[in-house]
Amino acid sequence: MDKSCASAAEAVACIPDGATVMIGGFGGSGGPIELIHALIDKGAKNLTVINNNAGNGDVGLAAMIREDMVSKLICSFPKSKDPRAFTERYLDGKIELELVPQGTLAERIRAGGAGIPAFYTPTSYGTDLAKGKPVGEFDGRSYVQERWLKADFALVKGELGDPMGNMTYRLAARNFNPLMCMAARHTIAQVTKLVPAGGIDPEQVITPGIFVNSIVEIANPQQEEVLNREGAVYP
Amino acid sequence: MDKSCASAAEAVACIPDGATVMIGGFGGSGGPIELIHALIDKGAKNLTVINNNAGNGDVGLAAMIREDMVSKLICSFPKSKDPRAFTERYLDGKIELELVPQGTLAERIRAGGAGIPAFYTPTSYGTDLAKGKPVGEFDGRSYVQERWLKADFALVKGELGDPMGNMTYRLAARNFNPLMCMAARHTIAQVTKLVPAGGIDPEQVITPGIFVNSIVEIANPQQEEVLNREGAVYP
Amino acid sequence: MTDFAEIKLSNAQIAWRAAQDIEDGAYVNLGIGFPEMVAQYQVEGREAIYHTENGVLNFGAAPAEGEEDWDLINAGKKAITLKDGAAFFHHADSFAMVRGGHLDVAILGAFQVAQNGDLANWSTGKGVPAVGGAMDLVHGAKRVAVVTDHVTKKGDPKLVAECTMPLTGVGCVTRVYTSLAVIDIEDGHFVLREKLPQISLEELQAVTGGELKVQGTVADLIVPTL
Amino acid sequence: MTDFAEIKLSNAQIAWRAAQDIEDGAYVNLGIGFPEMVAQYQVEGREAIYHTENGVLNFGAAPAEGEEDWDLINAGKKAITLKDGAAFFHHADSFAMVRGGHLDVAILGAFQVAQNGDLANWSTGKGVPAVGGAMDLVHGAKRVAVVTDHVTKKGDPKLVAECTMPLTGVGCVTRVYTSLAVIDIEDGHFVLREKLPQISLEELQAVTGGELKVQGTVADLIVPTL
Repeated sequence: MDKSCASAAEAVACIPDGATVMIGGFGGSGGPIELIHALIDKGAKNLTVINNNAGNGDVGLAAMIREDMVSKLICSFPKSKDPRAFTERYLDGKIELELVPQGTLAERIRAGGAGIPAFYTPTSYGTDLAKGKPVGEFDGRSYVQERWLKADFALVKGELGDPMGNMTYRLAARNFNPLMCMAARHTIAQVTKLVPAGGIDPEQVITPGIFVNSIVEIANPQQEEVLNREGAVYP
Repeated sequence: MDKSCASAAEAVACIPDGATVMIGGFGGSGGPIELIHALIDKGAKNLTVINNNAGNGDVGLAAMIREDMVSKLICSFPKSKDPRAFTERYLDGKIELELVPQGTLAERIRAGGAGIPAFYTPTSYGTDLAKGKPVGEFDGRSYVQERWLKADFALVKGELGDPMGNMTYRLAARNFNPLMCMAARHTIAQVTKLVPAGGIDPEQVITPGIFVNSIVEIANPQQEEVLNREGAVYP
Repeated sequence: MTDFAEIKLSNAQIAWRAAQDIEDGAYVNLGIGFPEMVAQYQVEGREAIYHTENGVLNFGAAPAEGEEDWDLINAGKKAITLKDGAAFFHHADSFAMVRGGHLDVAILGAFQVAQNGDLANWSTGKGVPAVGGAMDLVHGAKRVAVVTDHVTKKGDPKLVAECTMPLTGVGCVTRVYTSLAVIDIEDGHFVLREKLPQISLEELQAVTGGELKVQGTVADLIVPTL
Repeated sequence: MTDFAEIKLSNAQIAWRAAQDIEDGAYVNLGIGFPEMVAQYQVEGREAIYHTENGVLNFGAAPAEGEEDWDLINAGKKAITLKDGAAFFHHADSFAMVRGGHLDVAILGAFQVAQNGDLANWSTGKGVPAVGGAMDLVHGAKRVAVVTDHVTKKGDPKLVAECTMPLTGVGCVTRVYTSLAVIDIEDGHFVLREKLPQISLEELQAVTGGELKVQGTVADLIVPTL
C-alpha cells in the first residue's frame, strides 16, 4: 500500500470547484502551507473552507481568500494580526461566515469523522450562536443540539508519515489536523519526513492511516507565523 | 505535583460501597489486575461496574463478581471462556445487566468525559437494545439517542506514568483505559513504570495527567489471560 | 434431489469466495469466528488492512504457540501479530473508524439474513445476552457481507423473508456468501449471482426463505479444493 | 467623592488578587490578554497547571525573543515554553477537558457581568464577529472567574443588573475580581466580599449596575504595589 504522492501539486489536483475543504492548523501553527499554495496555483472557485481562523497576512488561507477562491468560511475566530483579505470580503458581503465556538467546531468535526450525526453541548446555550438550533434538557440542564461537519477534502500537516498514511504531529501543530483527517472523504497530508511502513512505532501513531488518502513529503515546510513575520506574499 | 501512591491498597482505599466503578481492559488485555485485587482485599459492596466484559475465570473482575461485590454490570459482552461467576448470578437474578453495543459503550464513556450529555448513533437502531430510547432522524436516516456514562471511580492500567498522571499504554492494552480516565470523578491508574515528570515525551502522552487522580507503580503487573491459563484463583 | 451435504462448500471455501471480492488496499473487519478465515485466502498481489475493534489496524496472523503476547489480541481475544505500518488507538477512535464509514468491508456471520438486508447474528434470545461490536459493524462499513451455511443444522433456511430472531441491524447486508450460492440484496430482494452448478434454481429456492430473483445470468460458483 | 482613577488597582494588581485564589495543583485556563497576567503572580509554594485550548497542558512562560518555536503557541497565538510533564493533544480532546469539567478554574475578561452570572465578553455586536473558545470555557471549568476593571473607559458599570451585550454564557460566572472589589455571584445576586478600604459601600454601589449584597463582613482588598 502506497498513498504517497510525488508533489503537492499532484496531491491537490483532484480538488474541484465548489468543494468543501477542511484545512488544519490553528493560527500560524500546523497549517499545510505548501498544500494550500499548490491549491492556489491550481485554482479552484466557490470553495467552502473549514478552519479555526480566516487566515493572516498574505499567505496560506488568507491568500486563498484574497484570490477569491472561498465563498464560505466555517470558523471560530476570523480575526488575526492582519485579517484584511477576509474582513474586506466579509464587510462587502462577498464571503459567507458560519461562526462556531471553537470547542463545538472541534466536536462537530470529530462527530463527522465518527459517524455521530448530532450531539448536545452546553456551549452557546442562551447565546446568539444557538439561535435556531434545537435545545434539549438532560438532568435538569439545557443543551444545544449540534450537527456533524464533514468535508469533501482535508488538507493537513504532519511531522512523520508513512506510505500507509500513519502520521505524527509536531508540538502544538497537532491541533485540528487529526480531527480533519477523520472527517473528510479524501484527506491529503503533507509531512516533513516520509518514512517506510514500520518506521513509526505503532503506539506513537496519532493519525492511523485509514484516515488518510494521500501523503506527500515536504521536507522543509514553511510556517505561517514565520512567513508573516517576514512579510511574505503568495503567489 | 505528585499524584503517586505508595500501594494499590492505598490507591483504592477511597472507594466506598455503592460506588460506580469503570474498569479498563478488554478481555484479558489491559485490565488493572492489582488494583482490582486490592479492591477485593479492601472489600466493597453494591458496586456498579462498567467494563467491556464480565470477567473470566477466578481472578480480576470475575473474582469481584464471585465475591458478590457487584450488583450491576454495564458491558457489551458478558461471555468468556469461563464466565461462571457472572452467569450464575445473572441467571439467579442476583446481578443486573445493562447490555450496550461495544462502540456505543465506548462513545458513551467518551461523551461522559467530554461533557456531551447525549448523542445520536446508527448503532442498534431497530433492535431490542434500542427499546425505550429516543430516535432522531437526520438527513433521512434514523438514529438512536444515547446518553453519556460517567463513574465515581475508574481503575485503569498504563505502561509508563509520571507523578502528574501522564500515561502511555502497551500495545492493544490501551482499549478502554484512556476513555475511562476521562469519565470518572476520580481515576486511579496502575503503571508498569513510574518515571519523573518530563520522562514521557509530551508528543507521546496518550492520557494527559488532568484525567488522572492517583497513580501507583506495579512493576511486574499480572495479566488476566496469563493468570487464567495458569488456573489462578484470587484471593 | 441433490444431496447438499455432499456438494456444499466448506467454511474454508466460503471464506475463499468472500476473499475474492476484497479489493487491493481495502480496510476490512472480519467478525469473530468463521469470518476470520477470510484473511487466510487473501488474493495474491492484493493487500488488505485488517481492523479489529479493540484498537489495532494492520495486524497479521496468529503467532506461533508459546510466542503470544496477551496484550496483543484481536476482538476474539486471540493472539495476533503486527505488520509494518500498524497502529494502536483507543476504543472510541476504533469505533469512529467503524461508525464513521472508514472501513471498506465488514464480513460477518449470521443466524438469519432477510431479503431486505436485516441481519440477526447476536442473540438466540436465550441465556446470557452478549452483543460486542456486531451492531456497530453493520452500520459502519461501506459494504456489509455475510458468510454462512445456506441452511441451519436442522436444515431450515438462514436466508429468510423476514428475520424471526432478534435483529443486529436493519437493512444492512448487501451480499451473502453461502455454502451453495452468492446472493446480493437489492431493493428488498435476494438477487442470485452465483450458485453451485450441481444445484438447480428450484432446488436452491426450496432451501431459501425468500424469493430468489434472477437478473441476467447466474454464474457458476466455482471454488478450489481447500 | 473618592477619585477612583487614583486608587483603583492596576491590571497587574487585579491579576495578583485572582492568583491568590488558585489552589495548589489546580488546572487553570486563562483567557487571552489581560487574564494571562494571572500566571505571573502564582503564589509561592503552589503549582498550577495551565491549559491552552489549542492542545497543550503544563506550558510555561514565553521564551526569550528570538527563541520562539512558532509551532509551540498558546490560544492567543503567543509563543510559549513547556514545563516537565507537559502533554499535547488535539482540539477535541482539549475541549473534552474544558466541556467535561476537568479544569478547576477559568479566568476570563468581560465586557459585562450580570448579577445572575451571565457573561458578555465576546462581541460588541459590531464588525467581524469572532468567538474562539470563550463559549466553551464558561460552561466547562468548575469555577469561572472574571478579571476586569470595575467600570468601562466611559465610566459605565461593567457589573450590571442584566447584560445588554451579546451573551457568552448564561449564569456561568461565580466570582469577579475588579479594580475596586471582589464580588461573588450567589443565587442571582452580587455579594460583596472585599473592597478597597478607601471606598465606601455607597460609592461602590454607585458604580455597580446591580445591588451589592453584604453577607457578614466585607474584607479590605489589600494588594501589593506591582
